[in-house]
Formats: sequence, C-alpha cells, structure tokens
Amino acid sequence: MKNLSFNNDPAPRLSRNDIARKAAQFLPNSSIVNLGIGIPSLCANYLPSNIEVLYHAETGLLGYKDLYEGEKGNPNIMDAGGNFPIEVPGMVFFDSIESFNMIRGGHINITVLGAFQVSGTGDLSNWMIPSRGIGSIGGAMDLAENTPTVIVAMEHTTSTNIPKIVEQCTYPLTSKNCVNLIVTDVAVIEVKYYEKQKSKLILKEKASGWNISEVQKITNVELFEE
Amino acid sequence: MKNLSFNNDPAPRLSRNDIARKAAQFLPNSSIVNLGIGIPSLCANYLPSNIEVLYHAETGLLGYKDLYEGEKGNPNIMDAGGNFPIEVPGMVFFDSIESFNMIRGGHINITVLGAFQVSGTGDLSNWMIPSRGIGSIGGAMDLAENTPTVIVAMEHTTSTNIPKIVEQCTYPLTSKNCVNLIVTDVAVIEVKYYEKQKSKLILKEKASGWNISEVQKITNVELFEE
Amino acid sequence: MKNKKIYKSFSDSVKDIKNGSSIMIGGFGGSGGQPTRLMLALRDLGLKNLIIISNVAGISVTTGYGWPKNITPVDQGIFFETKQVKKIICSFPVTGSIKPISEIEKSWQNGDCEVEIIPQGTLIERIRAAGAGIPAFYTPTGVGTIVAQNKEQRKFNNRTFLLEKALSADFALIRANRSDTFGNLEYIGTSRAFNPAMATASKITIAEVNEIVKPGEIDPEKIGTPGVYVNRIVKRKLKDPYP
Amino acid sequence: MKNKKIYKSFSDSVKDIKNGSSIMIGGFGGSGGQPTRLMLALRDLGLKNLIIISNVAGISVTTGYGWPKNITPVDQGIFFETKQVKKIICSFPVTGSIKPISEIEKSWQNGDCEVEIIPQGTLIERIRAAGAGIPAFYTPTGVGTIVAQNKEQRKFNNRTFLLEKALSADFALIRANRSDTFGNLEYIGTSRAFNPAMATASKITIAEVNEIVKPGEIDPEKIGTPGVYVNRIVKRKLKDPYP
Repeated sequence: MKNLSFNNDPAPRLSRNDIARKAAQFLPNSSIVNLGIGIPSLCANYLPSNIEVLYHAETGLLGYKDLYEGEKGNPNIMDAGGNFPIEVPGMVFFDSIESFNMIRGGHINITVLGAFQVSGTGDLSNWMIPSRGIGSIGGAMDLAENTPTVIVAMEHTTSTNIPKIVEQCTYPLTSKNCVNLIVTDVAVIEVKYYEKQKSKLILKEKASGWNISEVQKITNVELFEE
Repeated sequence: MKNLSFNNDPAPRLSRNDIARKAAQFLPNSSIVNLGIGIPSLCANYLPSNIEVLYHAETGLLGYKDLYEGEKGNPNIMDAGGNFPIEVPGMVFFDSIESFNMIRGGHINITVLGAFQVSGTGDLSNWMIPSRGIGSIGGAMDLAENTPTVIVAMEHTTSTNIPKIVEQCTYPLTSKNCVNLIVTDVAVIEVKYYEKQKSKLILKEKASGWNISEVQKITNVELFEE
Repeated sequence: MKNKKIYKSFSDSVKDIKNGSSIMIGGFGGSGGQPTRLMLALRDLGLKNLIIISNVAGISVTTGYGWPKNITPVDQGIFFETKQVKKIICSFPVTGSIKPISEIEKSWQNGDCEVEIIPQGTLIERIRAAGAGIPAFYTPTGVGTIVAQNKEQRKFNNRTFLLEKALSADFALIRANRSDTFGNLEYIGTSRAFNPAMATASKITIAEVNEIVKPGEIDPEKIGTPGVYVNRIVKRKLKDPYP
Repeated sequence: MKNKKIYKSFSDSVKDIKNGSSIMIGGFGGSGGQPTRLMLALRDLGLKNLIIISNVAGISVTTGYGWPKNITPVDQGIFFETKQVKKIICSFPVTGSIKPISEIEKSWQNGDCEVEIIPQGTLIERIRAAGAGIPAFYTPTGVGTIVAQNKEQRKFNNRTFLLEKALSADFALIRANRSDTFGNLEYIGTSRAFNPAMATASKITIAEVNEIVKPGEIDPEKIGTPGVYVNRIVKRKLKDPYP
C-alpha cells in the first residue's frame, strides 16, 4: 500500500508502517497492550528494543509477541485478527468472559485502535461506514470505552483528503471522550481533557517538512501547541 | 446424640441418622445434589445403592462421594462443612464465582438443608437465632432461593417440643416459598404449591406408631392427606 | 449415569432442534473452538426461522479468518446460503472492508434476515448472566452510541452505564478438545472463547469433541466446563480434515 | 519487567497497608487457600480501623474448621483479638451453635466492630463485578429476607430481584500454589475459592505462594489468575508448618 499523497502536501506523508512505528514509541514499558486490526496491529513489529510489553487478544490470550507467517500456526491459538501467535513461555489462555473482564475492568493499560473519525472531544468512530448500513463492533467499544489510555493510529485524511479529525463525528460512534493520543501520517496530537467532555488538541509532533498551519489545513479542529 | 422423646409421643421418634436415611431416599438418580451441614450432610452415608448422584460443595467441588476420617485428607480439597473429601475420578474444581453461578443459575438439581423453622407456605428460616442477634448466612440463601428442589431435613420440634413447622416464621428468613419437602423424625410432608405463594402441607408418611392427629399435635399448620 | 450423554452421530444429537429454535454457536470465529460438524448437521436438518447467537460470524469463508490456509473454511454463512435464519445476534458479522461481502451481509441486504450487532464484551456477559442466574447488569460499554438506544441508563459514582439483560437459548452447540463420560470438558488455548459461557446458558448443550475419555483422565485442574452444563457429547471421527 | 513483582518478605509486601485500609482476604475459610503468612504479617503491623472482606471468617480457631487436626489454626480472629478491625464484610462469621464463641462474635458483642453478613453467592459476585467493570447487577438471592432491606427491588419476567453493587478494596491478600515471575498463578483444588475474584477487585493484589517458577513452567491451561491481576508475589519458606 502506497503512502497517501496530495498536491498541496508540503512533504511526504508517513507510510502505514511508519505510523505504526511512531505509535509503538508511546507504549510504556511493562504495560498490557491490546492492538486493534489494521495499522495498530503493525505496532508489534516496531516495538523499541528496550521496551517489553504483554499483548492481550480478545480471543483469550495474554503474553504473545510474534505471529506465525505462511502456512504455520495452531488454529487453537488465535489472536483477534484471526492470526496464529507463536507460543511463548508465560502465555496465558482464558475464555471470553475473563477476556472482557480484563478489558471492561480497566486491566488492559493501553490500546491502539484504528479510526474512521476522531472528534475534538476525543470521540471515536471506527466500526461502521454509514452508507453501508451494517458494521462489526467486535471488541472495539469495550476497548475504547474502558481502556485507561487509547491511542488512535490512522491516516490523517481519507483517500480523497477529507479530514478524519472533525468537530463532531458523522460516523456512528464507538465511544465518547475516549481518545488520548492521535498518531497519523503527518502528526502526533494529544487530546488534552481539561474538563469533563471538554478538551483541546495539542500538536505534539509534525512529520518532517510539515508545520502547524499545513497540518491544520487538513484538520477540522483547532490545533494548539504547548 | 439421643432421639428427641416426650411424654405424649405415641412411639419413638427417628434418630438424626434415620432422618438422613429417609431424606436420602428422595434424591433422584443422576441428580446434582448439595447437602447442607448437620443432618443433611449425613444423607451421603445412606444413599440407596441403586442411586448415583454427584455432590456439589460451595467450596468449588463437584463429584465427590465420601469424606476422609480422622487425621487424613488434603486441606486443598475441602467441602463447605470444612471436611476433606476423598478424591475420585471425574471430580471437578472451580472457584467461588463458578460455584455460585451453578447454584444461582439453577444448575444444582436438589439441596437438602437444615431448618430452625419452616412455614406452611414453604418459607425457610435456618441461619439465625433471633436472641443471638448475629448469624452466618454462608451459601444457604443462594441454595434455598435458587435450587429447583429444596428438601428440609430436621427434627419435627425443638428440644423443648415446640413445633418448628409454623404458620409464619418468627426467625429471620432464609428464603420464601422455597421448601418442597420436609423430612422429620416423625413425618414426611410435602409442601404442595397450588398458586403463587400459596400451598398446602400434605402428610406423605408417618413414623412407625404415629398417626396424622399425633403428628398434627406438634405441627402448627394444618396437615392434609391425599 | 455415565453414558447417557454420549450420542453416536452428529445428526442424532441435533435432531430435536426445530424451526424457530434459538441456537448458540460457540468458539470465537475462526476454526479453533468452532463446532463445525454440529453446524453442518444442523444445516442438513433444513430448518427455517432459526435464531443464531455467535461472536464473529461468517467472516472465515469470505477472508479465510482464523483457518489454516490449506483448508476451505466453513462458518455461520452455511445457514444463510440456505435461508434458514430469521435473526443473528453477534458482534462481528461483516468484514472490515466493503468487499468481499459475506453470506450474512448478502442475506441482510436482501431482507432475508435480521442482524443484531452487540459489543463483544456485552454479548459474552449477557450469555454468562443467563447461565449464572443474573437477570440483568449494568455496563459502561456502548454509552453514547447507537448501542444505547432504547436502553435504560443509570449513573453509579458519576459514570453512566447501560442496563443489559441476560441472553439464553434453546440449544448451545459447543466445541472442546476432550470430554469425559460425565461431560467434563477440556479446552485447548484460545478455543475456549464463547464455549464455556454458552454451555451454561442454554436448555440443551451439545458438545463436539475430539475424544471421549474415562472420568479422571482429564486433569481436574484443567476442566474448563464442568459436566453439569453438558447434556450431549458427540465424538468426531479420527483425522477429521477440519481443525 | 520480570522480577519487580517479587518481594523478599511478607512484612515488606504489606508495609504500605494503612490504618483504615480495606483488605480482601482470599480462600474460603479453612487452611486451604488462606494467605496465612500475609495475614500474620498484616496483624504484626498493629493497624487500626481496618475493613476486612472475607468469606467464612474466624471459624477455624473456634471449631478447627478446615484445618488438619494436628495443627493449631490461624484465622481472621487474629485481627479482632488485637482490636484492629472497624468492620468485617463476610458470609459466615459465627459458628452454627452458640458455643464456642469466635473472636469476631466477641468483638461484635463488645461493640468493638461492625459485622456485615452477606449471602456467599452475592458476596463473590459483588467482588467479581468490581474486577469486571460491572458497577451493579440484579440477583434473586435474599429477596424477602433482611438482606433485601434498603435495597432496590425489581421484577424481570415476573420474578423479583435485588440490586447489588460492586465491592472493591485497597488490597487483596491471596494464596496460590505456584506463581511464575509474571505473577501468573496456579491453584490446587478448592483452594481457588475467593482468591481469583479478589485478585481482580483490589488496587494492590499480594499473592502468597509455595513456589516461584520461570514463565512457562506452569501449564498455561492451568493458570487460574493471569499475572495482569497480581502486583506482588511472596514465597513461603520451605516446609512452612502451616498448610
């Protein structure tokens, strides 16, 4: 998959792999992490070498690191993306009741999720395209609503350069006021909550060659710098 | 412990062991059974030889049969009475969440419980003596309220010949309208529910030498014969 | 007592399922933990108006999700190809991208069936509640979304929660590795998933297993579903090509 | 990451427990599954106004309940002898007969502590709810009894239920057989009891274990508490006389 690119862009946007690499830098050492499908799942490939985390999968799995490739793998050890993780010592299995107790109870420290839209107040839409009329929720609502730290890893705009960071989500919501950090192909933006359901978007990092006004052009919510 | 006995009794009352032997006759083949402490726990010694049941203990144990005696036994395999069951093939262990899911969900078929009082509408009081002001509920309320069939196994009167089958329980309740069968040292009485919260007591069996009027004398609720 | 639960064939074990029955199908989605042979036996009954309760459903055939690459997947789509389903209650019935389209999405587009989509944690907790004698509980998941529509909301400690109700079924088709003759089940890895909860939440639970052994052969510390929850056990053929 | 959870001594592992802390104590009652060494270490801190949450409590010393006959029992009574408890929340704090009287009953009679008695199934479900992010649930147990006093009642399908709320604590003292260095715990037999639920429902969970092993040494199918719920691990001395 090629990087998104548009005529007015001041510089190249990051690839999906580079978005994942950037997002992976925000995973704290020793944390319990759940990676969503798509770009988030790629984070596992770019974990900084001095960081050790335990991955949780909704399927009932804690403590995996890498996935089998090709024809290999055991269908009885599956992650939520339908991939087969490699067995490692200390891995734990449990049923779906326990798996979602961990999520709902806030025991997963951090999740990285994809998004169709994120609002200026940290609302997330990531499960249904309105024109389709049907979608799949899976574990996304439980993760977004209940995980203490939610990172969104996504491209900054749609493939037709329409901003995905918006005043109000027009896609069906996954969870309100849940997003803490947005990592895109042009920026890293913190959703800073200063009051219940109120927040500011703080531009923390820009891709090489991008300045705040260029990022702002493709962002529908006002950005601040600290 | 001697049998209860009073001057006006027409014939001897059954011993505690014989109450248990009688109650054990009402355990259906292949049923899942929870036995309360006291007389109910003795039922295990008198199960008819053609009947096989699986015992459940609140401690997280299903499928035990006999208990160790004397110094033997493993503290890590305990029943709710604090005794140590003998390991048998097919025995299952689980935690207290699962143990009470089984009870609350109605998956235990039948329970035998002791009682301070049973009312004519099948209310059970078995956890606190009012004058004491403090008592222990343990699993009794869960078992009484949620088990499809509740057998009470008790002496028919107190040690001063005061009836324990009463119009209204004066002891704190364990559960309302829960008792199906009362097995005592002088009679077997069915609590027949003919409408919600209404019932008749049907005298099914009398101890040798006892007739209905003699049982009635020490029972505060009218008894019927079918 | 010991052998009444064992059925000789998959078709025998499902033959009292009727038009309009509600049926839980275990596993997570994917091949591990899926009662594939029971599903095929049910499909072959040719029933109508079934209510199916599953987690991820119909994705394996369209994308290969959770199946070894060398085996053609089977999934809940088999009941939709043959228009046997009135309604499916699940968490993940369509693929993330618009194409390829699943049998469930096709049926839904054609108006042949209703699809109710529930957050996965709420779905499993509702099933668990039914088995555990809990009629309803409050959960934070779905607050402020369309999942909250027509649901009672309530605050505890200043956070808003939804009231969700127990979800039971007439039958549960589940999958385990081994069973003993009491119906005590042993699972492997992530193939537990929805199986243990579903076993507790249906009137009749039917377990598809790789092997049936004597009581005591399964380590009692590894029994994932106590036999009290299992009504029927059916053993697969040796070397069944499906995982 | 691996060894931060391991504490060298029981006293070290409990030393941040404070006057007024709420503390869950695992097991069922009896010696199996009881964190006896952690309890003794806590007692030795000499704190006041503790809130203790337990199941069967204080019965072992008075009746020998659940202890081998050749060992003098230790139970929750140790906190009452020394007047450290403001309140105990439990299901079974006094013996069935009026004598012998337990330390808890004595303290209650003297007005030294409050005793809240909860049906066992409700107690464990309230603890489970706290760990599972469920703020409240409905249960049939206790309807029509003094347990229902001051509780919201509600009908579902024409049966009445009580609203019960999640119960959490500052600390959980639990007991397991073995732990790996991640804190994954293995239990034996009925010594699970309240331990797994309590591990999920407290801010800090401290596990007393017989042995600490490397990750992978415990069969992953036999792990009863995933390490995510365990903050501190303390190993007993070899041949501790207590079970």
